[in-house]
This record gives sequence, C-alpha cells and structure tokens, in this order.
Amino acid sequence: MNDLLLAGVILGPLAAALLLALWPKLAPEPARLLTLLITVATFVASLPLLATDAAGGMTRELDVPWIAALGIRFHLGVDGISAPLVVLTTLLMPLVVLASYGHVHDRVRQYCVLLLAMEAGMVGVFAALDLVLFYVFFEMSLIPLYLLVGVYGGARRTYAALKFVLFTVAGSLLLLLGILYVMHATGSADFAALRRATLSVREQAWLFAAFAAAFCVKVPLVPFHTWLPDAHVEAPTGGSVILAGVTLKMGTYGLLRFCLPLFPAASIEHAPLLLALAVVGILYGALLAWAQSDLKKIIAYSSVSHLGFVVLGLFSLQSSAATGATLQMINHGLSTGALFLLIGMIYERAHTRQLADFGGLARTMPRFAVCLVFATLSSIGLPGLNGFVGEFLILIGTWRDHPLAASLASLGVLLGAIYMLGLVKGLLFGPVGHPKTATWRDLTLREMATLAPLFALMIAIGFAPQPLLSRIEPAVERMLERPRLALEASLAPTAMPSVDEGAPPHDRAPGERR
Amino acid sequence: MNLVAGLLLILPLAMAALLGLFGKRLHGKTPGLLAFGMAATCFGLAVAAFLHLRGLPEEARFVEASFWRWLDLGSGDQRLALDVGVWLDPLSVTWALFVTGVGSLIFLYSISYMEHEEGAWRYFSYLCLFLFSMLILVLGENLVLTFLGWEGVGLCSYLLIGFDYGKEVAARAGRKAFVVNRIGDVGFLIGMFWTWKLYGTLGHGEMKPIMAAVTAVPPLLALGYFVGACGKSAQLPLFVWLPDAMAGPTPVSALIHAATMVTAGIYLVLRLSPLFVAAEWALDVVAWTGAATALFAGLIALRQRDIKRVLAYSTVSQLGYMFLACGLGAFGAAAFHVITHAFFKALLFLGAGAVIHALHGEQDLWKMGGLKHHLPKTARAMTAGAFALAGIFPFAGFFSKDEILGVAFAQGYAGDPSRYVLWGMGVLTAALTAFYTARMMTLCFGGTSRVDPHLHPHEAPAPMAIALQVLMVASIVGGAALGFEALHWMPLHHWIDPVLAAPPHPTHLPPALNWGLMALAMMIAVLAWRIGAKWYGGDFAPARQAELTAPRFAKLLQGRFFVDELYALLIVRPLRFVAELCLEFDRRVVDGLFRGAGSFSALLSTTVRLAQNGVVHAYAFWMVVGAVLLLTLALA
Amino acid sequence: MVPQAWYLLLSALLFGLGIAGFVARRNTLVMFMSVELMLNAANVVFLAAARDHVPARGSACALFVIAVAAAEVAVGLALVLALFRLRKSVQADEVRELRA
Amino acid sequence: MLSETTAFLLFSAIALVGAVNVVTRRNPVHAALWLVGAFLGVAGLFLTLGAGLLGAIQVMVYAGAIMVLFLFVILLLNLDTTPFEGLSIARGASLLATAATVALIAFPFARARELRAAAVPDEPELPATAGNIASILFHQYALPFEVVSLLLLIAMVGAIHLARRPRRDEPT
Repeated sequence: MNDLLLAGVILGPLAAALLLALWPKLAPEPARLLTLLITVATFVASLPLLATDAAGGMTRELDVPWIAALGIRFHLGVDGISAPLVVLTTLLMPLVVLASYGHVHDRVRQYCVLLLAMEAGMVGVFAALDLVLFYVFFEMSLIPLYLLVGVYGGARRTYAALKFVLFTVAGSLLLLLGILYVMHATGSADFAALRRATLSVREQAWLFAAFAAAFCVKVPLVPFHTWLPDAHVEAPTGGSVILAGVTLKMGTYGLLRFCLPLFPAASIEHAPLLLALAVVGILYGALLAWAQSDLKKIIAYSSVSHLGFVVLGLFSLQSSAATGATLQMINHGLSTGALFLLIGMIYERAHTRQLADFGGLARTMPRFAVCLVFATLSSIGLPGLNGFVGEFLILIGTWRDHPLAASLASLGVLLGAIYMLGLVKGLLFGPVGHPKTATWRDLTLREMATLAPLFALMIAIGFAPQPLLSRIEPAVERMLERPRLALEASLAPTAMPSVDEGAPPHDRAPGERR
Repeated sequence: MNLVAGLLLILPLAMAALLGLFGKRLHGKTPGLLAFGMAATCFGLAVAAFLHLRGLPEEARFVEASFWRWLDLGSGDQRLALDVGVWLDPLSVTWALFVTGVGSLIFLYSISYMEHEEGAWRYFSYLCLFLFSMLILVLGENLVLTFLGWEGVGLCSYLLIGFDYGKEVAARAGRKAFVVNRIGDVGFLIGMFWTWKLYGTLGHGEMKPIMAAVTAVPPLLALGYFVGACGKSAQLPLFVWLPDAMAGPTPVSALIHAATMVTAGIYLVLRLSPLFVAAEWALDVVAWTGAATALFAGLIALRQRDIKRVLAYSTVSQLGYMFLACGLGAFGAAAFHVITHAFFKALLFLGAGAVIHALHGEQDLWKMGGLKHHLPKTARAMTAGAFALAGIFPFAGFFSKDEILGVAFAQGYAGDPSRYVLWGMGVLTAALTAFYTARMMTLCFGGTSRVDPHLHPHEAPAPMAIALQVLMVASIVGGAALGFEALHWMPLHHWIDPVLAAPPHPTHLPPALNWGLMALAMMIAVLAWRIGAKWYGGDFAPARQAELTAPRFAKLLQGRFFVDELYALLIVRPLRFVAELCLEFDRRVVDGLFRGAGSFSALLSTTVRLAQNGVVHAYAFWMVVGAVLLLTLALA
Repeated sequence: MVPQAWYLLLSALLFGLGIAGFVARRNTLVMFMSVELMLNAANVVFLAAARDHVPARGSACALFVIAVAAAEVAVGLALVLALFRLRKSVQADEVRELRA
Repeated sequence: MLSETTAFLLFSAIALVGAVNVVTRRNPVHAALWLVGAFLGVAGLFLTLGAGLLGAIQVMVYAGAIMVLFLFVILLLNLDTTPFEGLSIARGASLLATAATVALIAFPFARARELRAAAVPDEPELPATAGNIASILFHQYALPFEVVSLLLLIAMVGAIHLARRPRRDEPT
C-alpha cells in the first residue's frame, strides 16, 4: 500500500537542499552541477508517476500518521490531475538550473538550495492528500520564492517580493482558517474522508469563500492579480519560470482538488461569479498585456488571461472543459516557461526589457527568432501545438452551458494574437532597434538545450494529447462528481449528496472525530 | 488509399521540417528543386486519389482514413471524439488537385524567382508548410483538423508576408493578416462549438448523414462559419488584410493570396452547404455580402497604381463572386469559379511577378508601359489571363462567371426581384473588371515606355516561363473543359454536385434567355475592355492627369474608401484607448486599492507610534489613567 | 484590634503618594524611592489581609516582594549610574532614546 | 505598653509623614533620609500586625541595605539639590489622576463598616512565626522561592554589567 516513490521525489530535493545549505565550502560551479544532476534524477524518478489509475483514483499512495493527536496524516498520492503537474514541476527544475548559468553569478549555492526547497514544496502541494500537509507544502513553496525574488531579483525586488508574500499570505491565512474549521467540523483533514463528509450549505459557502480566496490570489484571478506583474518583472528568470510554470497552477489546482469536491453546493452557487471573473480576467488581462511595453509584463498579464481560461474551464463543470483546463495548466507551464526563458536570454544580452529598445533580431539572431515565434504560437493557441488543444476543449465544453461566457472568452484568443504578435514584431522584425544588436550572439547550445524539451512537448501534446487527456479525464470526472450531483439536486439544496467511493483508503465514518 | 492520403500530408510537412532545419546548408536552387519535386509528387498523389474516387460508384465516393486518435473525451451525448485522419470525397479531392497543381507550378516559378534572394530555404520551408496546412485544411477528417489547416495557412501567410522581415511594412502587413484572420477564426470556433452542441460531432464523415437530414439550423450558427470564411476569403468587412498582404513575395501572392488559401472560405461554405441551406436567411447574407464585396473591391481596383494591388482587389472582387454564387445556392458554380480563378489569377500574379522581376522591383503602373516589346512571352500569357479575368469568351473566366450571373437572373426570373439587383451588381462588377483589367494591361504593356531608362527589362528565365505557359493554357481552355452550362456540358458539376447541398432556388433559364444574357454579358465586357484600353492606350499624360485631378468619388477610390483609416478610427484606436484605460485603472484603482490598504496600516502605525514618545512620565501618566479607568469600571 | 480596613486605607494613601512621586518627580532616584513606597504599601496590604487568616502566608508573600524590590533597586540604580555616565544627569525627561 | 490602636496611629503617622517628605524634598539626600523614616514606620506597622520577622527584615533590608545603596549612589554621583521643577499642566494632570486613583482605591474602604467597628478577634491558623514562614517558603512556595533566587542572581549580574565602566575600545 505505502509507496515511497512520491516521498522520495519530495524528500530527495529537500535532503539535497539541506546538504547544500550545510556545505558552505562548496564552490558555485560544483553546487550548480550537483543541483542539475539532482533535479534531472528527480525528473527521471517522477516519470513512473504518469502511470496513473485508469479509473481516476489515487495511486502511489503513502499514508502514515504524522500528528496523531490531531488526526493529521502524512498522506501523499497522485492521480491523473496531479501526476502531470508533478512531472511538469520536475521537468521545469533542471531547465531552470540550466538557465541559471546565464544570469546567476552570485550566491549560486544558496540559489540552488532555494530551487531544491522550492521543488520539494511544489511537488508536495500537488501530492498532498491531507489538508494540513497541503497547507504546509503550500507555505513551504512560498518562502523560497520570496527569497528568489527578494535576493536575486531586479531593482525593485524588495517591493515586489513583499507584495507577493503579503498577497499570498493574506489568502493562505483564510485557507488555514478554513482548514481548521473543516477539521473541527468533520474531525478529519484527510482528503478521501472529506470527500464523503457532509457540510451544511451555509458552512460550505463560508469555507468555499475561504479556500477560493487563497487559490484565487494565487491563480491570480482579477482583481487579485496586481502582485503578479511586479513579481514577474523583478524575479530572476528562474523565478519567473517557476512562478508562471508551477506556482500559479497551485491556485487552479486547489480550486479543482478542494473547492469543487469538498464544497459542491457552494461551488455551484458561486460558479457564475467565478465564470464572470474568469471572463473578465481573460479580456482584461489581454488588454493590459497589449498596453504594456515591458516584455516580462506582457507575459505576466498574458498569464492572467490564460489562467482565466483555466478557471473558466473548471467552473463550467463540464467534463471536457475541465479536462482541457487541467491540460491547459500544463500547457501554460510549457509555453509561458519557454517565453520567460527566452526573455531572460535576451535580457542577459541586452540588459533591457523595453519592447521599444528592440527590433530586427530575426536577422542577427535567427535561432532566437525561431524559438520565440514557436513559443508565441504555442501561447496563442495555434492548432497543432499544445495551447490549442487546451483552449479548444475549454471553450467547446464551456459553450454547452454558457455560450455567452465562451463567446466572450473566444475574443481572448483574438486579443492574444494581437499582443503576442506585437511582441514578436517588436522584437524580431522591422529595423534594428538597439545599437548593439549586432554584438549579441545567437542562442548557445546550452540555451537551445534548455528550450528543446519544452518545444518537443508542445508539439507532442499538440498532435497527440490523448495519452495525457485519458489520464486527466477520469480524475477530473471524480472531482466533478459531487458538484454535478449537487447541480442535479439544486432544486432541493438542503440535501447534500455524498459520493460513494469504490475503495476508500481509510474506513473512517464521515464526521467521525479523532 | 490510406497511404496516398497519408503521404499527401506527410511529404510537405517533412519537407518543411527538412528545409527548416537543414536548408541553411543547401545552396542555390537545391531547396527550390527539392520543394518543387515534393509538390509535383503531391500533385501525382492527388491525381491518384482522384482516379481512385472516380472509380467508385457515385454514392460511395468517399474514403475515410484515420491515422490516430487525437482526442476522446466525455461520454454519451457529451462525447467529443476526434481523429487525425483524412476525408476524401469529390469536394476535397478537387481542392487538393488544384492546390497541388497550381502549387507545383508556383513552386517551379519560385525556383528562379527566389534564386538570388537571401534565405530562399526559409521561403521554401514556409511554402511546404503552407502546402501541408492547405492540404490538411481540405482533406482533414473533421472540422477541427480543417481549423488546424485554417490557422496553419494563416500562419504561413503571416510568415511569408513578413518574409522580408527587415521591412516594417511587411511585418505590419503580416501581423494585420493574422489578426484579421483570427477575427474570422473566432466565428469559425463558435460555429464549431455550436455544431458540437447540436449534433455531437465534428467529423465530416459523421456529419454527412446528419447534414443530409437537418431541416432547420440556427442562422447564427451558419453565420459563425461565414464570419470565418469572410476572414479567410477577404470579404467585407474583413477584406482589409489582403491588399496589404501584397508586401510578400509575388509567388506567395499568387499561391496564397489568389489561388488557394483565400478560397478556403468558399471551401468551408461548400463543405457545410447543407447547414447554410437549412439556415433560413443565412444564405441571403452570404449572397449580399459577396455581391457587395465584388462591387466594392471592383471599384477600388479602378484607381490603384500598384500592379499587385490591382490584382489584389480584383481577387477580393472575384471572391465576392464566388460567395454570391454560394449565396444563390449555386455551390457547384462557386467551385467552378474557384478553379478557373485559380488558373488565371495565378497566371496574372506570376506574370506581374515576371514584370516586377524584369523591372527590379518596380510595381508602379505609371512607371511601366510598352513592355510587350521587351517581354513578349509574358505579355502574351498575361493577356490570356486578363481576358479570362474580364470574362471574355472563350477564356476560362467567362464560363464560370456567366454561370453565376445566369443563376442570379434565373432566380429573379423565377419571381424574386431582389435577385435582379444581385444580378445587376454582378454585371456591373463584370464591366468594372473588364475595365480595370484593360487599364492594367494597357498601362503595363501598351503605349510608350515610361520605364526608368537605366533598366533593361529582359524575359524571365525558363522555369518561370514554363509555369506561365502552363497556366496560360489552363486559363484558355480550363473553363470550357470543365463546364459550359448552356450546352449542358458539365463534367465538374457532375463530379462535385453530389457532395454539395441541392440549390434551394431554381438555377436554370430558358435556353433563349440564357444565350441572350450571355451575349449581353460578353458585349458589356468587350465594351468595357475597349474603353479601358482606349482611355489608357494612347497618350499617357492626359490619363494620368485625369487620375491625379480626380473628382471626389475617384479620390475615394484612390483612398480605397479609407476603410483602413475607418478601422483605425472606429476599432483599433478605441480598443487601444480602452487598453490604456485598463492599464491606468489597474495601476491606480485595483493596485491602488491594495497599496491603499498598505498605506492605511502604515498611517495607523504612525499615529499610534506618536504615543511612544520615550518620556517615562508620559507612560506613567497613561498607566495611571488606565488604572483609573479600570477601577471605575470595577466599581461601577 | 485595629480594623483591617484602616490598614487598607493607610496602604492606599502610601501607594497614592508613591504614584504621585513617580509621576511628578523627574529625578530618577526619587522616582525609584517612590516605587519603593508603592511596594511597601503592597506589603502592608498583604500582611493586613493575612492577619485574620494565615499570617505566615502573608509574610511569605511580603518576603517575595521585598526580594523583588531588592533586585529592582539593584538594577535600577545600576541603570541610573549608566545614565549618569552618559548624560551627566539623572533627570528622567532628558532621556528619550526609547522614542519610537 | 502602648495600646494597639495608639501604636497603629503612631506608626502610620510616621510612615505617611516620611512618604510625603520623600515625594516633596528637593534634595535627594533628604528624600532618602525621609524614606528611611517611612520604612521604619511601615516596619512598626508590621509589628502591630503581628509579623515580627517581617518587621525585622524590613528594617534590615530596606532601611539598612537598600537605603545604603541609595545613599551610596547619590553620593557617588555627587548630586546637588535639584531646582524646583515647576508645575506644568501635564504634571497637574498627573497629580489629579493620582488623586483620582487613591480616591478610587480608598473609597470602598472608607465606606466599609469595619472602619469604625472593631473586628472580632479571631485565632489565626498559622501565626507568622519564623518557623511557620520558613515551612511555607520551603514547602509550598519552593519553586517561586527558587525563581526569586534566580531573579536576584540575574539582577546582580545585570547590575554589575550596567554599572561597569565601559572599556575604552567599546562604544558606549
């Protein structure tokens, strides 16, 4: 029953982080190489996780008592939703380490420590099946990122890092309160048990609000998004990649994993609000991205827009839309990760990120140009690449029940083309913009290697998404079961249906106090 | 057949990848020759597919080949299952035939045209990618694959227009083309979403029986697709990108922006013709949009100085004809016009390319003239194309155009007077077409030379010439070979009509009337041509003077009705303004709110901090005050 | 027997004088003396309250107070010394280092 | 022998007069000497309360040790008479607040009946003999006792550290 692989994927990097932290004499380059090896090993180790349960249940579970007095368990497990996200995380980490060769020259060892700690925290978030454990990992991933931005960031890093932490902590404080209440009310913090717990509609409304607040700040959903551009602009490249690639997904993941199945009635009730916010986010984020002149800010606001699509898909409560939304989490990690890597690479050469400073790079840096166009196409959802599959599924699924929302969101696809092609045009085409353009060398082999896995995945997912989708779908179905039942029973909202699970890992009666 | 179909898709994609990755190391004509070889092979494969289908009985003329499962989600009526595969039927094979056929010729032409260009490998790589996208658009097994090709051709168009990326104009035009196309794509997407909701499938094979049985379709659903078609096929009001797209290399204009990609919109309407027929007034919208576009673009073409712009507007105008045919329910006639148009418009563009090539990039008609002495072969070929465009018997365009006009008149004759208006618009457009074509030809080849005396125009090299000759033949005989309605010689219709919706309105005229109308149209075309040729043929100076000191309406034409400016004023700038407004709103209000929360706490702490003044007595005093208060409370 | 309340009243007066000295005087030494007065007043209360019940316990508590007072005086006077060394003065209003 | 009431009145008078003078004398030496008087008065009151041991300790620790410490410091600092500090509004307010506190503390006692009526003599449980006190201290209050001893130790270390003359190289 207990499988140690997941724990290894989490504790391995953590142990490595500790080791590096306690080894002050280690020189920067060996430290970086060691980190690279560890992250690659972690990635390889995480690959078997993709063999998920076809019925959508949890696999690779590890369940041991942790804080017995409070009924808190060290319970890990992955299903079709979390396994791809875990692998995305472990995939991005070596790339981030590779990218750091370009821009991190001071305090390299500490940087590696932060990255590894971050990795453990992020994987933990996606693997935790106990609310308290989830919360611990949720916060644990916050601190290293705070330091990444605050120490290795740009000129206004302190402001950005503080803003980031204040926003997220404010949200997660509500999450903590919510978790405490859930534990108090049901006597358990275990996800499997909670899926069968019954909470009154009133309780659900409050708890949903508390949980959703934390997750929406993290996503970030308009109007809680203002920390994101600041954090992105100031973060070092690696920080941006992690932030966009993984951290934001914690929000949408939380919505899918906790809000929908645990508070089904409230989810139904609030779905229109979240759909509206998502649509506003899609359009508003796109317009903002269009109005920006800083490369990183353009991508940052495009993230707001893209994650609006994810939230739209999740709260349409439609199977293919929610599956598409989960796929879109991965897609966004790939395409935005690649874009941030590329912008980092050009920043290392130009030391500016103002769009107006560039131009005509297609002639001097053809490889960069090809990569940028490729990543852009993935980001704007060109059919044949990954972004399209996600967006298409989200929109087609959402259209069934919410045609207006889906139509408005489709305009986001259009706006996406406008601002992203503006970015491409400004960077690559037209007359040469920067007087030193000719001295910037094209992408090196290391940089190409950093990008290559992302591009390969973009094509693979674009042409054959089914292997991934067939893993995601049953798991998503399970998350949607209760909201759907609640929707059907919404004529009699007082009766809360509970889901009968095939083989629950713990035979705990719902509401039993420990 | 699976292999043939698979190869049809894989070959161009593989060649695109090959040239894209390793093309830099190939020199001279090698990339071009490789690409041309591939395109010719594809044409051969398309012919094979055609022969295979023709061998099948009429009701079983389709092949469905699926390579792998793309998506499979949901269950029951919410199931969304899509394969990556091909759907061969007369319609798709017809398109594949002329796409690969005209495509091969243009590839051949490009070998010489791009020989001295820097980065020709990139150009050919894009062309191969375009061919792949176009083929998957046409052959794709379901609408989503069609959409994949749809966006793919848009992408290639974007890349090829912006091929000369140092030019700001080209970069802008490329982006404009992509964005305007995307506007249409939103319509396409919404059409697909709706279709799936109503019918639960998007596969062409599965939709065939459904579409055959459907009787009522929400008009907006059909119009969603039509918006997509308008974007791709440059109809009002989304035509603005096509003239700008002429910033790309001329063979690209010939291939993408005249012969193939822009007809994708027609293909979509034909593919979904039963939906359009069942959707009440949707067809009328198509007809009127088409007629209006034809007239509108024809007017603009009257006063363009750039030879490629004349051709671009004439393309828009001819596409309008095709949509007019679709809107009238004469889907077969639309397909017919698509094919003849592909022949003669490709010919005209390639000829214009030869002229531009000979003049080292000069595109201004006012700086040409008398070129028939320098470029006799090109002049001869282009004249054939021009006659075809002007609809002069027996050139290809005559047959298809006349069929469309005949249908419009027949429906008016059958009792719908509004169709006479459409017919009138068509005839007027035909006259305009003949006039501006004559103007273009005369300014270019006739009269005295106004060419820069330093230039020594010379005839195009062999590959370019061969392509021109082949297309010239096609433009001459292509129409008569494929169909002449008045003689009931209609091989194309017999081939393609079974997969299209039956026309909802009558399409046949009494023979006498038919012949009479034909003669009338012919006379109008010849007359207009003569006027145009005479006007611009003699002394050039008065003609130029007349154009320069034009009355207000002509100024409007020269300014292309200022549609671009109108767009800028009504859409782009307001949207930009909204974006800036959002930025300020975000910075000041949304972020301000959160920063305000921070400032408020800071203010609060500053205030409270004042009490912490470091004076021991003050602390003692407040302590005592506190004690008094507490005691009072305790005693009260 | 003297009524217990008399003792309490006396203690209140002593305590009040202590407060008055503490808040009104600026000489830190005198302020400390005032604090001693207050502590003494508290001791009187302890003993008076314990007189009729468990006197020994009251004494024990008072003993603790005296011990704490001793400690306080030791530290307090050391502070005064340090302060004087720094400022050449023992006036409390001249010290504002703790201002926020 | 003095009657108990007389003794109480006498010692209270001494304590109060001493306290008033502590607060009002401008010369710290005078104030300190008056404080001795106040301490002695309080010690006398302890005696009237039957706590002989405490009275003795009061005299020894307070009047003896603590006062010596005060005087020692005063002399060490060689302080002069401080000038009259003046009556500011703040000081007036402080005194007013003080008066209010005292009034509020005293109010319930002043109204109590026992102020006039002699209390019923009661045989106390544990007289405040040295033995009893010791037994309570070392049994019941053993832990606080130890804590206090620790406190004294800490205070001693702290006092030494604070009063120490800083070394040259050390910033003050």
